[in-house]
Amino acid sequence: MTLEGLLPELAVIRKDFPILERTLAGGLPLVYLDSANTSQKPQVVIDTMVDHLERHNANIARAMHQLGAESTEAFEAARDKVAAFIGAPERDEVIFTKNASEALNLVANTLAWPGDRQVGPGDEVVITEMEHHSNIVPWQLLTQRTGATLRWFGLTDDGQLDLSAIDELITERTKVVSLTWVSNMLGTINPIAEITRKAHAVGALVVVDASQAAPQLPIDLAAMPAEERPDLLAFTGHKVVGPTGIGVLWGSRAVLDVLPPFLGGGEMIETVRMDVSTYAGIPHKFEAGTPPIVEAVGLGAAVDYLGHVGMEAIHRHEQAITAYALEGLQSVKGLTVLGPLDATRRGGAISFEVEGVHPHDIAQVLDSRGVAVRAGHHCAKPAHARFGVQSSTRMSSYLYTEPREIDALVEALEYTRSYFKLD
Amino acid sequence: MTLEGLLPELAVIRKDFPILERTLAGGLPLVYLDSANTSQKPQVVIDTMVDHLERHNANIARAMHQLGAESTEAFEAARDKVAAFIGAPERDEVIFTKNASEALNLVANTLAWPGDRQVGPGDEVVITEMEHHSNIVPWQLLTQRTGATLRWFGLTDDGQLDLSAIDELITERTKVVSLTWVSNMLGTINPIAEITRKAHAVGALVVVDASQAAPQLPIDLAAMPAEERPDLLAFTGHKVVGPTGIGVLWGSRAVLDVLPPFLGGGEMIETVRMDVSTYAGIPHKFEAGTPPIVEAVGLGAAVDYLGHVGMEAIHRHEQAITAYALEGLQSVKGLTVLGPLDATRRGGAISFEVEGVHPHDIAQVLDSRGVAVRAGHHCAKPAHARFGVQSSTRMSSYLYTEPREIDALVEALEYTRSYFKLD
Amino acid sequence: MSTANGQDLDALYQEIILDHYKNPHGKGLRGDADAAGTAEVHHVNPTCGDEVTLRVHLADGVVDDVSYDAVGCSISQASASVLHDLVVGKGVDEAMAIHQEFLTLMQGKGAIEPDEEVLEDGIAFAGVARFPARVKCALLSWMAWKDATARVTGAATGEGDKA
Amino acid sequence: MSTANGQDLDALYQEIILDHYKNPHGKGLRGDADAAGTAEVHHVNPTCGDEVTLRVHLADGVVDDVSYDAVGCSISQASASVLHDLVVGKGVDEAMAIHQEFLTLMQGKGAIEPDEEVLEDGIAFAGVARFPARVKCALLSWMAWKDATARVTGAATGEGDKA
Ligand SMILES: Cc1ncc(COP(=O)(O)O)c(C=O)c1O
Ligand SMILES: Cc1ncc(COP(=O)(O)O)c(C=O)c1O
Repeated sequence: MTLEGLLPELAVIRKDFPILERTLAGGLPLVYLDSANTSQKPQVVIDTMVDHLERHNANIARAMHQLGAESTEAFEAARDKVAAFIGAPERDEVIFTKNASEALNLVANTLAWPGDRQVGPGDEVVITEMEHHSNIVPWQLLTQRTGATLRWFGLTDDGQLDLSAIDELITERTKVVSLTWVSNMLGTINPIAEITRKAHAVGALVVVDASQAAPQLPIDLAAMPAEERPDLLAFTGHKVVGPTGIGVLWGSRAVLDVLPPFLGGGEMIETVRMDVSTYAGIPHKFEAGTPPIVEAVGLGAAVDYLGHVGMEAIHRHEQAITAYALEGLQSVKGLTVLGPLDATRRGGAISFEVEGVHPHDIAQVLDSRGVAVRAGHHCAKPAHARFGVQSSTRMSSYLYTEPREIDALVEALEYTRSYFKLD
Repeated sequence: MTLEGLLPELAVIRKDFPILERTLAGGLPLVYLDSANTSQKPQVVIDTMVDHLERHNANIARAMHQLGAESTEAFEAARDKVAAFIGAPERDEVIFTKNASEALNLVANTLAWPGDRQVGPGDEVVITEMEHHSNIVPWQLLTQRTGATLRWFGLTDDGQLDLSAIDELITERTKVVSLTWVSNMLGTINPIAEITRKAHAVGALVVVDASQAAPQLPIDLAAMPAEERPDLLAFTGHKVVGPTGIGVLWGSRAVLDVLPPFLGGGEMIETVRMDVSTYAGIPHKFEAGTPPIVEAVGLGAAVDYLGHVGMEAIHRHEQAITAYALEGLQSVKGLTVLGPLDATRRGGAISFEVEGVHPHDIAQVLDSRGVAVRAGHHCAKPAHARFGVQSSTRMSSYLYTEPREIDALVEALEYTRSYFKLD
Repeated sequence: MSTANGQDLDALYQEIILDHYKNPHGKGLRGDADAAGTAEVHHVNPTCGDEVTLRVHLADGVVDDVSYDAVGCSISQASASVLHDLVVGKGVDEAMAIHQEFLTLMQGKGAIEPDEEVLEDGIAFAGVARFPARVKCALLSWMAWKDATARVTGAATGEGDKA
Repeated sequence: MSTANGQDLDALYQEIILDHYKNPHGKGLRGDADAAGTAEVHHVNPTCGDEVTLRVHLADGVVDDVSYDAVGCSISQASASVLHDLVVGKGVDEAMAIHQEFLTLMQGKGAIEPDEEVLEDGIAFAGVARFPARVKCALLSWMAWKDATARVTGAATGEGDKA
């Protein structure tokens, strides 16, 4: 079966991902619909990492020998690739972290300390009710620890940000607005540009969690009008077909330059005396210790791979699969989708409930048929609470997903209903 | 040539490390003497990571499907292996970080916030003059930010800690004593047990930087008398034949339980509401976000590998090579070793100066002969300053180092002297 | 092949479990949380969000009542129901022994033969032990019960004795 | 084989460089750091620790003196010496142009043919451009000079113009 918008070479792309050939218990083929949780890795990413480990492994920057030069070059080339992937105005604005969570915490943690952007009593930080825990807890810690106040956008019944109170929320007291570009639970795509413009008008910093956006949407920071460009943007390697252990914080030089250091140690210094130290410029200032070298190299290969397939094409593919999935899912009796129903205005993660069966039990039965989905709160408890549910089942596709996998999901859901003797 | 104490199967062990077969520019064989900077990786570590990426890749804990179960099991098995490697009293006391630097910062950063162990004005933190920058800067940040005072042990002329003033340094005002077990510059092995006993007597926390100890010395925390057992211990994966992107913080449950959270986000929570969250128990409390999964799995394979070779045997090997190297180096005219000269009482990193040639220039000439060493301050500027030098050249061996590589180093040093026309 | 998996699934979802799930025994909070001999705890499974509020009332060394409010999957609901059946009316020591038996079964990775004398309907959970991700579901209310009971008796408990 | 490498090494360590290293021109701090038209900066190569303290004195739009104190490798020492030779006595604009020429050469990865008219002894650094780890050594004093000069002339500088 073919759908309008699918990647033309889908069969070839699937061959790039060795895990997709795996069979599960009972010899069943793998139907991997948990890509919003973590994506699978193409051979080229794995091979690039192996080549680095087997032939070029050395510490970077500090090592002057040939292996050190090769390793440093590979690491810094990865920074160039990532900068290109998100259209960063400057390559030195790309900071490697261990994951998106660390990137977000880096910002929230350093804002507690003296500096031009320090957050203190009376200041406000604004987030939203649809954030991943990794974009909630850091701000709770910051505001609790500094005496600032945490506020948030609520959600409308159809899973959009409720912007009706935006003028009461974003005020001169607002120091930071941090929000997700694409929701990992509801799939909602948020109006980043509009909110950034509002926040910039009051002088607030804007932090965008692009963990779910980077895998699916073409991003071109340099092309954004300055007033609509976030100040900081985070995403994570393992969701963009890269390895674990690596994340990215992009930040404008102006902001990164005034944030105090986060982790102290090797590589982030200019000079160290026992009593006092001075710090290196960005990006090194925020990369203390031996960075995730082979992981950065793997991430470089990953974003190159996505670039070759084309982010526009991947985005279309996701939309096509998502539309097909929304349709298929809604054919299942008792199934309710949480979040927007228009595939052209949402990301590829679709959370749903099936009346009469708990998400765990759904996921378990699906798994027995080889269909891998996620069940639980997807690290978005407040968003679940907002919709009066405690947990949900989530399917999420990616560039390697085929329509027949959605068919397998729908069929397995029907089987689940019969297994639990619903109607 | 054979030396007493060398690993009996050295030739076989070398075959485990694919990079050692590499040739450099001009077809020269690689003589890798930069293992204190980062170690090379055995095939089994690489293969284990590849197998994980190609067959078992999934996010952990949160994923309930078969891949998720496999990935979670592999990740948690790695924790068991690391716990066994250091003899941790409890496996849940092992926390995965991204490197040793993050592990040390985790402690220093959380001690700034309210909690039983909070550091404040009037309190003192004691470090030493031979620390790696990663065990200096975090404590500078902590003391600067909290109004506490940073103090340190000086060094004797032969590169030992100067313990003569220990009673003035470690007092009731001391809240933390943080020091390296083995110096990455001088090679000195510090009397951890004695200092820990002193520090515990005044109720101070003891943090041990085991980044250079873990690769070389057998560690058995559970076997240490409680009063001599550090409270926290950090090391880094890439120096124990594991990958980059992974480090370890071990901490006693009693201490970890009272430290406030470090990074906030997915996996470290118990429950999240918009206004307030509660946190998971250890180890998850300190592992926010998707952890370095494949890196932990690789580290598990790495410590297993070291365990199979045997840490006692590796330690003997290091001592044999170090003794041989100390002898060879001292045969070079104008060469001065910085640090202790007794191989049985030091680690395998040997820093030295050659009169009349700058360390960069030495390293450069060595590199042209295929000999990879490190030149610079090795992230230990204060220790260099203590000995009145600005930088040094450092050779460092590991379990795969052969005596003939030391010969190659010595020969290349002689060549360096002649190249720069010294006498 | 799908039979092989069908069987696996049936090992997990035994009739007894589904029955307890549909008709949980002892569900709902009863009594007064502040009364003497009573303790109430709230436990969460952080990865999936399942929750239980569980109240224990002990009288004269006997488990007088276990009442609970819980949201969660079939396994966690059914195990709360079985817990109620197994411990209410038993002496605290005997109930603790049953708890230990259930814990051992759950941690046995499917290799342990359950003792029907002791565990009664609880033996239906033998299959759960083969699904590591679900063991936590089965143990949620049991851990809550142990915690609450220890609070009444004043015994030490908590994370520390997990290892 | 070792010849091939021997040659590489000779490309880096040209006689001219070793001469400047052994007999650096203009070394030592001169004049008064607080005098009009003078600025002093301290630059460090964070990875290796090489350091330079460099003082610039401009008079009537001309580089009157560049004096410095430096610790570091042969490349960094020789390049400070060559810097001194090339810019002292030149107009600030011309000196900046020379700076740009040297920078371009260093960042050219060995693919750029240096212009002897402009760079004089500086052409000996062409080989350095093929050793990425050493480029920073060669540039240390040049970057310090640019920074100090900008401080006197009040022009913007700093990290921002690295890109
Ligand atoms: C003694 C010591 N401490 C800390 C570190 C920091 O380790 P990492 O760079 O992996 O964080 C190192 C190595 O660079 C070291 O040798
Ligand atoms: C929207 C969103 N933000 C943040 C994260 C955290 O990413 P990581 O776990 O890699 O830190 C995730 C994924 O888990 C996510 O979906």
